[in-house]
Amino acid sequence: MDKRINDLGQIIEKILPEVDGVLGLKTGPGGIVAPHLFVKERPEELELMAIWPKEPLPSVIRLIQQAHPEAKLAVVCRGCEERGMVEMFKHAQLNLNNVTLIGLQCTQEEAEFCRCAEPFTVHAKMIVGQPIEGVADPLTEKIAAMSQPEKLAFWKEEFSHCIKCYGCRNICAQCFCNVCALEDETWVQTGHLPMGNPSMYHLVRAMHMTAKCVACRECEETCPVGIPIAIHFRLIARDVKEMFNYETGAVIDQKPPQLLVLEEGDYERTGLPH
Amino acid sequence: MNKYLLYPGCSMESSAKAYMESLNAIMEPLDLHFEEIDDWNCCGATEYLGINLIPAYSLIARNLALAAEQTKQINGTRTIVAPCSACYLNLAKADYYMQERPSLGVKVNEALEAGGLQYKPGTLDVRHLIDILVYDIGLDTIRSKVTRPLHGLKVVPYMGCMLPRPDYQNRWSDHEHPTELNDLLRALGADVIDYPLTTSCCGGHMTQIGPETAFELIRRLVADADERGAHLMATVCPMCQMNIDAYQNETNHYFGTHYHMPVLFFTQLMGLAFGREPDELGIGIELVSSRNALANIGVEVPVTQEPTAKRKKDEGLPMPRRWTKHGAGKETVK
Amino acid sequence: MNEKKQARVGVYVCHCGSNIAGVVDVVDVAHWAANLPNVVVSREYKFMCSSLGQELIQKDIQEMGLNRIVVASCSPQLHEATFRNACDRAGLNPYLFEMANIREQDAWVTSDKTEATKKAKALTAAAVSRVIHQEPLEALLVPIESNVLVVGGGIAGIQAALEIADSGNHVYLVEREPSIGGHMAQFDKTFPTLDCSACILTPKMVNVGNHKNITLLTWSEVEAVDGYVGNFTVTIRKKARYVDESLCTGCGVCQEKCPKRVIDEVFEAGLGYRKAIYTPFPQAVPNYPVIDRENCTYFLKGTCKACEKFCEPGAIRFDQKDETLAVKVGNIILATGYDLFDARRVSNYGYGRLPNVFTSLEFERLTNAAGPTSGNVVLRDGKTTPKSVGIIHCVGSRDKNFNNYCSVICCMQGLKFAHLVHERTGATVYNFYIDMRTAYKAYDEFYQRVLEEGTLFVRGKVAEVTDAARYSNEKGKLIIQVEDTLAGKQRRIPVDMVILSSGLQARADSKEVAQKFGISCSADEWFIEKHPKLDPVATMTDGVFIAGACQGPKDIPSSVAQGAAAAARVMSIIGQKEIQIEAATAIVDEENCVGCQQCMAVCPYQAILYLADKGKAHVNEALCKGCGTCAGACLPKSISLKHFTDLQLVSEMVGAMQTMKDFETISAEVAA
Amino acid sequence: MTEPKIIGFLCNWCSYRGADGAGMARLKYPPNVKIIRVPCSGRISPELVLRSFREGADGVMVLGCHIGDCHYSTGNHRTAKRMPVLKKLLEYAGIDSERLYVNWVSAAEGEKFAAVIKDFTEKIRALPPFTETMKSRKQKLAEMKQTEKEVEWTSA
Repeated sequence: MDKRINDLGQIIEKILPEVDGVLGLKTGPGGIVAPHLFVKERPEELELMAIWPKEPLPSVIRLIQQAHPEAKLAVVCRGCEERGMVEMFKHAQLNLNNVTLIGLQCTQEEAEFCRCAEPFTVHAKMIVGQPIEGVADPLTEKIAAMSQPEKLAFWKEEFSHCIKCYGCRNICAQCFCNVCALEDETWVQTGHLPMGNPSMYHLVRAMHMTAKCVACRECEETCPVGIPIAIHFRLIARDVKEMFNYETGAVIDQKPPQLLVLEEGDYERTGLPH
Repeated sequence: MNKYLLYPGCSMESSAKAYMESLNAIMEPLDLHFEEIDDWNCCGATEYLGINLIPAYSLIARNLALAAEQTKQINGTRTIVAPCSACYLNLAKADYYMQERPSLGVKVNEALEAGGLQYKPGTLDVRHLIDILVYDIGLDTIRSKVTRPLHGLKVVPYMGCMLPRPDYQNRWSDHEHPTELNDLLRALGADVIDYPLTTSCCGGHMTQIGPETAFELIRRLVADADERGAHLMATVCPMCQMNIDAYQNETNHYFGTHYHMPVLFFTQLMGLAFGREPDELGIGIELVSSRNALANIGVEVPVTQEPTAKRKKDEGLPMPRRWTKHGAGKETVK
Repeated sequence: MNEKKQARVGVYVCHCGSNIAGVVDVVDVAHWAANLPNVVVSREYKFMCSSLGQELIQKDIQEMGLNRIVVASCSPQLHEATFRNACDRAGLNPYLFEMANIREQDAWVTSDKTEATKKAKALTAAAVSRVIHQEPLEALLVPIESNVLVVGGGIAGIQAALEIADSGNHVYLVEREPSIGGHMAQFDKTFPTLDCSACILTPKMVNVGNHKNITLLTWSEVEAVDGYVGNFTVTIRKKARYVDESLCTGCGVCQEKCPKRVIDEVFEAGLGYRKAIYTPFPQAVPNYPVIDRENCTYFLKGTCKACEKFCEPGAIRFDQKDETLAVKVGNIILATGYDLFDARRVSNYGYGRLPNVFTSLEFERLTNAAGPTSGNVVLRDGKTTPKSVGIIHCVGSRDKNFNNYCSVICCMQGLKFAHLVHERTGATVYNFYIDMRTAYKAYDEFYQRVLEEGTLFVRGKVAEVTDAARYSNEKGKLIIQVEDTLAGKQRRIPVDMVILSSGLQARADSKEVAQKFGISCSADEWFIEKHPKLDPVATMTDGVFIAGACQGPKDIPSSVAQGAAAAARVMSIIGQKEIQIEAATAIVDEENCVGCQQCMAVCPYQAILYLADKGKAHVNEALCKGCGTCAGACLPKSISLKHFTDLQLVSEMVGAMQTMKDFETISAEVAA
Repeated sequence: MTEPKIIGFLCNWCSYRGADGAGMARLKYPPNVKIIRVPCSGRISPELVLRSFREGADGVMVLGCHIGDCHYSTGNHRTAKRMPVLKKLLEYAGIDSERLYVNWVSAAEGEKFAAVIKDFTEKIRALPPFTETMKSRKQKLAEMKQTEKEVEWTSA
């Protein structure tokens, strides 16, 4: 049994009386693991507590908070989920003051699964498991190294499979808009499959992910045809870091860069003409 | 430790021997170290560029190539110093035009290839000796080294026309009335005379081609210096020194005048100010003798310094502040 | 999408005489546009902006029930307002109108006729498919603050302040120096009439001084400006004078008794002296002195206090502090004037090195009876009267090393100096000019008169002024080396004195001042007017006007005219009591908004506030200036900018692209 | 060879007036650019640029005021933050990022405007057309219906 489960179990047991509920994962009937709010009235449910596979807990906690803004909650969150919640806090979608973070560190195997560079939490005070070094992301490096025609062909192949199920948008914790621009004919052609290349859907979504994507890879996992769309998000995240030294979810009070005026040295790094 | 590449040039070993000796004399106190470029060749002075561009620039660029190679091995400084204005200008021109006109650069490098040499324009920073002394060593250091201030010696600063124009790297304080030499001589304690012809031409090689023109140009320089009560002229260029010194007699003869205006190198005056003896500085070998001029500060008998007549208060209108490019003073400069 | 169906568009293609019709086949464009979707009528006409052209539109709106108008003609900068008013008069909301710029951005810039016509069609189609999606907008009316701020107390600022104050409106006149008067107060005579400058200026200054509608704030500067036309809030910093203005009688005893003499670099142009406590000149308005902290012995060493001892009303306040006051004004007039070109930069003219080379302002102080030499024209030694004077024109102007432009006043100024030298000293006078520019009323007559007085004119650019004499007659003189282009030879003219008629330059801080007032500067850093010919005193920022030399070199009559013009523009705005402000402001679709506050972070005017209870953003239309940065940042597109919505911009783009693509297919079929 | 189709988004206060300035000075430049006036370059969202590419534009220009000159003080700062990220994204998607041109032109810079248009048009003319076929959208749709062929709006 994974040592982290009983460490986590102990922490939740200790914290349960102090909060209205702890959001984590539970193996439900038929062995399906799903998000679950453990409450002090039903401690016995803790036996069924699970930690894998990963679920988009930040979206769930946002819904709970919207229903019960005053509720005192705790949430089990991995590095990416923690960063996701920080970004949602910056966009007034989540009130972190009412949420206690329980930092679950990923294992090497989990990190490799998500090709994650930062499989550890930074802000959470309570830590479960040992933080490990990030792993490389070979696929993104491969794409970045490709020549322009190769990239065009690669994405043409990938996007041609897309059935526009909006799964990648629905799963994403950062896509909290009530009405989505991707469903608007002005931007994305309706009734057109395959998507064509470059596809408005994916490029507009990539621009929306500027200074938002925390590389939780939920979109890639959930995509029925396995399009590695997060590659775009990670590549521009790297440029945003280089140009405006901003890392998603890293610093709580640092505002997303594209909303701010140019700071010292920013303009030179953008490569725009003088 | 101020380390530079040195391109001495032909005159430093012959007609301007005094310049070389006085330079050696002042190197030690100013902690100046020169790495002479081995196997350097003549820079073609003012004549060759006028006759045939490509071979002239190749001749000059050979020195740059040698220097670049030499400093690369010892990964030393990239600044090459030329004490003579003509050499400085030719080196600076070669470096500038090889970049400005790539076709020239290509042809010159083809020529250098024959000798197994190569020069990429911009690798070296070409500068004149006075530029190094005023801006790298600095006037304060020079002032601190003065043991025998030259008070009472009225000196006319004569920069010559090749230094400030054309000013590719925008180094000098002004292109018509630069003050670098004035400031340096003032730092030595000399009474520097405000000389309007400081960058007027001395005739250069006109003494060979059109003597009458050269004599008139020299007459103007010497007459104005004499009229302003100068004891002697200080210059930074061997060609200017030679023209005024060697041809002053013929000029007097041609115009029936009797000027006796000695002209020395500014490094000789620096040597004196640093307390060195005249013979170590090549003083005395000049044709128009500077003996009675230096009597004013006589090596043995330092002349007591009578106060210069300062303008009495309330008399006349105040002079506006001088134009200084580097320290632009209070007024803003557009 | 139903509004698209009801759209009945009228297209009007303008010939603009031959400006457009000379290159674009306007008739073909009109016919082609007729069968664009929703186009009901498509005409072409010689001059759409003429009253007949406008009536054409009005008649069609009334008779054919048009509810959208497109005019393909010149730039909207020129006639958007004209055609909007025409639609308004015909009862059609002015925002249901769109222009296609087929003159400045097509006919005038394309030589190939067929390409120009194709581009005109594409631009017209773009305008048509945009106008269909435009909605009627009502401009927000905002009350006008009647107070006016005038910055700069020179002649232009004085004229503007007086005209506005006389019309019964209150003016705050802010001047950086201790007294108003500007450069004109330094002059002795003015051309061409040779009126004494002080005599014609001081009466106006006195009027300003005791005008009930003018609050005079000298020795003060504007720190910040917020708000918009009709509702500016201006923060003004009133520097400490160290003199209590309520007690001071202006008797001047303090100036007499003050022991510290300082060279007056500003008013006396460095030629004369003033005390540490001073008023710039006797007729100063207001006549309260100012203590110059840098030179006052009390502030330097804590001793002296002579002025305090002798000040009978006890008005000296050493502990006085700077004050800042915030005022509400509806309009602003900038009349900040010019700086003189620094003649030192032309090192070969020797100013600053050769004693007897004077600048124009120095000479003005020499000839001025109240100047340091009580009007005697003398050399730098303060005694000798010059027997020969050389006046050099265009110093620093019309020169690619310094300022390319002509500074307008230096020729007349040079002629005035020539006359004054003749009158005062009888010396021989040389004027060195490139072109004699005496263009305005009675200017050339003055030139003739100076000619007849025996002034020697040499046409040529002076190469050098030197004191290195070559010949005996040049000893002790300033030799002017010049190429006399009429005589066709080099000349060396020895003179005793040289006067440099220097050019004008933008104020050293004009860029910062422009930034503060939200206007922009040209490459030479003069303030940019709304339109060089048609709107010289307005700027692109509504409510901010410019007058006088700050907009470019000009003489006193033009500065006064511009001062009055700016005042008239301001009074016409005040007269409207209310002003329509930008109707195309941002608006939030509260149903879609998710309250992520991205729009609030990008808004340069903090015009968007967060409704905490609903968790939605809301636009304060009075503050919104319609830049649309929020619409560009909102991901779900819930905030949009009226009249520049995504749908409108995309339709405009599609209209143009579709036309270009159709032309391609036609030419492809023709080729096949 | 088809003429490149270019869409230019110009800000009303600086670049649009610069364009008018070029017109008043009668400076000639290629007619390929169709100019759309927006109040500020800050109004231009990445979606507008991408939508222009989707419509078949071979090049898109975004011209605003020089940094510090913006009529709305900092509108163009956001442009200088968004557009470089979009350029990078285009590169990753295999599109030549030269197709998106961002620059600053003041109201006084008529010559610069004409020069900028000439250079950009030449640069785009050198690139292959952005949409693979010259057929208009209607024809492509009709074709697609018959042969269910992929609709593509770009090619290598």
